[in-house]
Amino acid sequence: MSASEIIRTEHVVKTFIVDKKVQPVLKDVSLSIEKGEIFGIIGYSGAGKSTLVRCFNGIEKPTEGDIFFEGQNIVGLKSYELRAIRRKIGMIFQQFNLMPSRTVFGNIALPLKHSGLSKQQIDKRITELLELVDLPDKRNAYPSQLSGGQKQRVAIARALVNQPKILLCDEATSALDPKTTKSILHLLKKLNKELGLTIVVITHEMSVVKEICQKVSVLDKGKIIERGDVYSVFSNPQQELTQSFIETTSALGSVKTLIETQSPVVQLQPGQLLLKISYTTSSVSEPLISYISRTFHVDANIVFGDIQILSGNPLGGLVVILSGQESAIDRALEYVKQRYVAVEVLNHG
Amino acid sequence: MSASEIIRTEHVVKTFIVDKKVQPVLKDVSLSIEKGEIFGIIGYSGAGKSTLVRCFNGIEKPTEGDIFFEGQNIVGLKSYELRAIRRKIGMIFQQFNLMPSRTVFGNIALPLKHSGLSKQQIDKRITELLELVDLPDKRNAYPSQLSGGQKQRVAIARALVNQPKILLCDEATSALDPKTTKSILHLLKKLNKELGLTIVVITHEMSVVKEICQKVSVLDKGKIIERGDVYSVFSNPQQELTQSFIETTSALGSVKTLIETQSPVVQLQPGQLLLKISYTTSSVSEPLISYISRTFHVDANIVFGDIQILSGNPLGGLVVILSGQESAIDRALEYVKQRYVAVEVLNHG
Amino acid sequence: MDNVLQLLLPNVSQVMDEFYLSIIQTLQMVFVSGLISFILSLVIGILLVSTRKGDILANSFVFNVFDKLINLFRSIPFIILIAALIPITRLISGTAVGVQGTLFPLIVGITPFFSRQIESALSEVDDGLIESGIAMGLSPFQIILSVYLKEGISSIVRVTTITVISLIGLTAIVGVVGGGGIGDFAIRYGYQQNQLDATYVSIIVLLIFVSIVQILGTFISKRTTH
Amino acid sequence: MDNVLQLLLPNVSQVMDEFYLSIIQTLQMVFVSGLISFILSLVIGILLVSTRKGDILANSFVFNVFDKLINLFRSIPFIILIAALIPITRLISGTAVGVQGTLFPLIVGITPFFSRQIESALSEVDDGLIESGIAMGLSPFQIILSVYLKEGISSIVRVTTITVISLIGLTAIVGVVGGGGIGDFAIRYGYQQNQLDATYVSIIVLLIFVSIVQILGTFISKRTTH
Amino acid sequence: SASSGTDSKIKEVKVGVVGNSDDPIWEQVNKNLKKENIQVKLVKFTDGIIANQSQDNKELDLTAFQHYAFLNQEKKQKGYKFTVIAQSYIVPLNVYSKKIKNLKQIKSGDKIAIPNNVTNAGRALKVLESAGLIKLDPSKGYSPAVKDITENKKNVKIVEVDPAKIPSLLPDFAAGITNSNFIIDNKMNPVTDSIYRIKPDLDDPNNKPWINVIVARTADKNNKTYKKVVDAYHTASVANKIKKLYNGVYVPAFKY
Ligand SMILES: Nc1ncnc2c1ncn2[C@@H]1O[C@H](COP(=O)(O)OP(=O)(O)OP(=O)(O)O)[C@@H](O)[C@H]1O
Ligand SMILES: Nc1ncnc2c1ncn2[C@@H]1O[C@H](COP(=O)(O)OP(=O)(O)OP(=O)(O)O)[C@@H](O)[C@H]1O
Ligand SMILES: [Mg+2]
Ligand SMILES: [Mg+2]
Repeated sequence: MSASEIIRTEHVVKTFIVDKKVQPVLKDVSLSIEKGEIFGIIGYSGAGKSTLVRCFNGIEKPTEGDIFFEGQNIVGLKSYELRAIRRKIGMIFQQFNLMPSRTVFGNIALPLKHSGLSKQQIDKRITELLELVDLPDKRNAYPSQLSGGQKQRVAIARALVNQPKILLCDEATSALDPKTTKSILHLLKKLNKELGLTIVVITHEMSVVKEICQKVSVLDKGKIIERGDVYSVFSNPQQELTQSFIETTSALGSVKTLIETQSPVVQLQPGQLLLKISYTTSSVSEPLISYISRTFHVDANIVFGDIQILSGNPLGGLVVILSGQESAIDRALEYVKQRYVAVEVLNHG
Repeated sequence: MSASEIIRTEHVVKTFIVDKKVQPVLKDVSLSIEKGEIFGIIGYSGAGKSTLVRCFNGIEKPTEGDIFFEGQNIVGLKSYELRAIRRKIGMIFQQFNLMPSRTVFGNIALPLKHSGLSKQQIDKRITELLELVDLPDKRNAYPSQLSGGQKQRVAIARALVNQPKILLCDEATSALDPKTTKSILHLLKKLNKELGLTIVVITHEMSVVKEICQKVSVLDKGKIIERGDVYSVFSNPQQELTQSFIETTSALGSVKTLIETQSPVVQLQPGQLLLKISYTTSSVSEPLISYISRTFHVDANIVFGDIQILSGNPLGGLVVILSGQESAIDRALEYVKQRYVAVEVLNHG
Repeated sequence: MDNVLQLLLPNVSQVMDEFYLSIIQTLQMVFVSGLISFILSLVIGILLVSTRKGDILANSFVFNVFDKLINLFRSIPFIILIAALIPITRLISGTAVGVQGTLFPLIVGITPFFSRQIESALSEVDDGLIESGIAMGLSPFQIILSVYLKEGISSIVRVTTITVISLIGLTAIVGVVGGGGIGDFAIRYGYQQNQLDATYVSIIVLLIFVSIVQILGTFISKRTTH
Repeated sequence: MDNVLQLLLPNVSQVMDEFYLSIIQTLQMVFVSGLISFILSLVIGILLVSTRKGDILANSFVFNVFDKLINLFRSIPFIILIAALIPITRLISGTAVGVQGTLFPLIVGITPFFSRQIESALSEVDDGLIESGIAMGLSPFQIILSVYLKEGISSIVRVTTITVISLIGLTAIVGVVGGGGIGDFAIRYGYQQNQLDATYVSIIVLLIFVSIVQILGTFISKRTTH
Repeated sequence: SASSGTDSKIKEVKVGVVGNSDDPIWEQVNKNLKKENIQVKLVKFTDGIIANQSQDNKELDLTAFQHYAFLNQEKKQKGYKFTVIAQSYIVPLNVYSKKIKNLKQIKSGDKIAIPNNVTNAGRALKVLESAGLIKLDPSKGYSPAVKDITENKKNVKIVEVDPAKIPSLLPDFAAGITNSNFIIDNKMNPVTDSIYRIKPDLDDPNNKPWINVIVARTADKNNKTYKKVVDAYHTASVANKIKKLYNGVYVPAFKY
């Protein structure tokens, strides 16, 4: 165990009984989350992501295995000990779980029951949070009077009000429009940086993972099939599942559909080549297209582009139509292949 | 009214009373949805999107204004008439609203109560749908035993079971991983094409809008501020809100943050230029980078790329670092500006 | 065996036949009046919930009629109700005495209470579910059947448990019309004649009934909660 | 005025003082025993819900003790319960007769029923809410207060309405220990002496009580539902 | 009505009673009736008012639980056409106490319990009058109510409670008056444990209203079967049962 570790699971198994049949949902999950990290968990719907994070604060008891919080095994802990731990953990539930009988203010104030803060302090803190999630005018509204996204924002505020050490977010931005999502992610990042808040993010939005996560684990049918820092997983996914996840979020993926449907966009003249060039670390600093255009006298027409900066490194690629003399194209292709790991000829003219 | 119109709202106003104050939520919304169309509605959280579609099938009564379904005003209709209409409308609720006491099968079978189908027919139809939403093994599970995404898929199956003429989807894929989302969207597209199913899609996922919608309306604080076919709205957004929505979903948006944070990726050498080039209709067919590289002897290093094909047309742009002799750069820039509407110099070296 | 019985139950052992009979009478009363009242109360409870303001059959006239009628009947002390009902009881049951004569007053006595309980149970059904039934184009009748009753079932079972136990208590009072039953047995021998063994043995029998109802209720309620 | 009274209520007008007194007695009985029983029942109902299997204070021993005790007390016909309690009543209230002597038996009589009603009401609180209270690190006591009671409040109000009306009915029975009250008045004058005016006027008074309780209950329940 | 049983051999007579205390008496009556092919079937009520109503509705043949006073009150109030076809016994209504030895020790403001049904309440008040504690409006005859008290020197407070519970409630009162059967059921002796009693002398006209009677509908008062039932009741064997059953406290009110 490293000193900076905040959560570690060891061989966690969780089974449910459904329809009298035993259903394994988590199968031997071992992972470790460091203090101050933003840790993403992705996977198919039903993979066991929610069940896993629910184990982290003990509201789901693992069937087998151990879960350590700051080095302390929480399995079998006395309930008051567990309570002390839970107060350090903020949780945003996938279904929000807002209290219908309390106003927005009352919902957010609830975790402060044991905080010993004065009325003014509570008021101040909540006013701040309402500002942050952009709901100051809904202070006295009841959950039934809120839109889906507003509910989610209240849930976010509630999870943060107690200034937790670690925040568990189960699809915390799934109901939010891109702009609100961005501002929430910005807020989380800020808390992470300034207060060292550890954040566990379950999400199906790859953009969220890219935006804030440092590490990511891929859960498939209850097993962790891939893990690592975000850049390496996204730039070089090992498992088919991870690849297809990443592909679906990239515009480049849709080129295949276009080829299949014989879209005019990817219609090639004789001699032309449809190329997919994937960028990896530092390759972006080279003006590739310019170089081959000049050197080999070929034209590279960019059909699809998806290049982003992830953890300071470029990620993504281009789909280009290469045209020119046959020998020129061959040499250009040769050059590109030497320089870039992933070059794929998608189609010939 | 056009003959092919299925839903039309005229000057719809909806107000709620919250905390004894009147809160206008929809303000004079007039729109029209054609038969066989996939119609997207986007907007901030709390803009009134859910309220608006809930008016379409009359479960929310507008405070003022009229709503026509196939030319018939449903405001003030008798309840049995309204029922007949509702049977033609499938709805996926934002909160799913699954029946906790019914199994997945029972939930999906519920709208068939009045269909007169035989047991075998019902069974067959539901088995098919479970296959389509990839939940055949959850047939006998209860909602409380499902993950968030699984619940949403049940809700989708339930909305489709009755073979509705029009489907109202309120954030129907918000809880789904990208792959499942893709397959659901594929299914919806297929139903739209093959059966002429009209689909109204509320979503905050711009990728969903791009993927399946033909038309899109932008709702802001209860007003429709922009509308049109998807390509024109996305390629040329008029309103600031729309622009910022589209920007947040594009990788190009993050270049600004990188400049602000002085990331090494966008660090310029003296004489270099950081350019943002936006693609519009048909411009993609030109090998722009190749051309300027050869003609003006400049190097264009692509830092960010986001080019996709939307409705058969390219959409997006590139962020490039242009380097070379000062005069060459000037001439290259001149050329690009002539050819492309939107060229923006983000930074000078 | 008989000796042990006489020792333990000096008084009751003298009237064993009557004791056995009273058990059967209680069972008869509870079963028959419980069943009929359950059906009536379901109907009335549903009417109350579905005709209240904003609900699927909103009708303030029907709602008010039933609401006020229930209050009225709940205001009449049960013994007075029994007496007042005698002519109608005779018309309906053919007789106003004996077990047969108790059924009608028991039904009239418990139904208003039971209806309120059912109303309360159905009120717990989530609005969102009703709304989704409406959106599917289900008729009010289908919504009642497929949403209110189906989703309210575990609450209905819970209130029914409470009510059946109250009904067992009520059967003790209808002894006034010669209905008999174990409660009446307890009152006549235990209360009026101060025979402790009669009191104890009656309470034990009642406790067994109550426990069975409670266990059954808890079991069904658990089985219907998912 | 007095003449009109005599014409309308030939019998009751003879005993107006007693009639007024009986109204006050009913109010006293219902208020005092209702309030005490409400508090007790809240505690017991909370105990039942929170100690059941899988809940925040899961403790099958405590649960079973209360569960069985309630069944036991609900098995005892009320009139027998009153009699059996006489010595304890005397110990607690100083006397076993009069309004003062009815309070303890009324409390013991209604509390088991009331507790079950509260248990039923609290059972309606969504598991997800309890879970979210647990996740916040709230103590069981805080969860009871801030989740179970707060979120169950409108159900609690509903069952309390039903129970208070049942309690009004119960006060008619405690006439056996001279507790008086309007129900007892109705039985003694209306039922035993066949004075129709006494019956009607008593039922009207009871109906007014019941209606007030019902209207109040409905009002509060609506105010607490969001 | 009588002999309506489908069994042609045995005629069944339905007799309404309240409570069980008379069961052994009717057992003896049935024994006596065996040779007549008549059988009495008891229908047990906990409340006499309903029993009378049932008889009026011909659901009972006879009733045997009330005294003249209650019967007359019921006839007057409900217009029943009932006739007494026999007397059964008289039960004394005595005064008991756990606190005092005789009624002279009653202090001002003391509480006295009396039965909470009208006729026995009236009878109890009469007992108190005969003991000199209170005076009653003479115009009310034998069934006065608490409000008919015209003089109450000791200012005693009269509380009406269930007669069955008066024995248990004696500690809460200075004194209590109740029917002897309840006293016996509580393991007390109506004679030796009472602090004031009126001799159940059948010849005293003051006692007449308190004699228990067997009642038929007036239309059936000459019914032969009922006559036979009465004959079977008015026998030495039944009189002995009555005496034995209640240690001589109950006094048969017929000749045998
Ligand atoms: N209480 C339960 N009883 C039985 N099965 C359950 C229960 N909770 C979850 N499951 C099952 O466990 C599996 C994992 O569920 P979980 O909620 O962890 O998935 P998830 O990865 O969070 O999915 P999603 O992205 O759809 O939210 C699912 O197949 C689900 O059906
Ligand atoms: N029943 C209600 N009572 C009061 N206010 C309501 C009610 N329903 C919705 N509102 C308010 O109306 C506004 C629009 O809500 P609506 O649910 O239509 O938003 P939305 O566009 O669907 O948002 P989201 O994307 O977050 O789901 C919100 O500000 C909400 O608070
Ligand atoms: Mg989940
Ligand atoms: Mg919405």
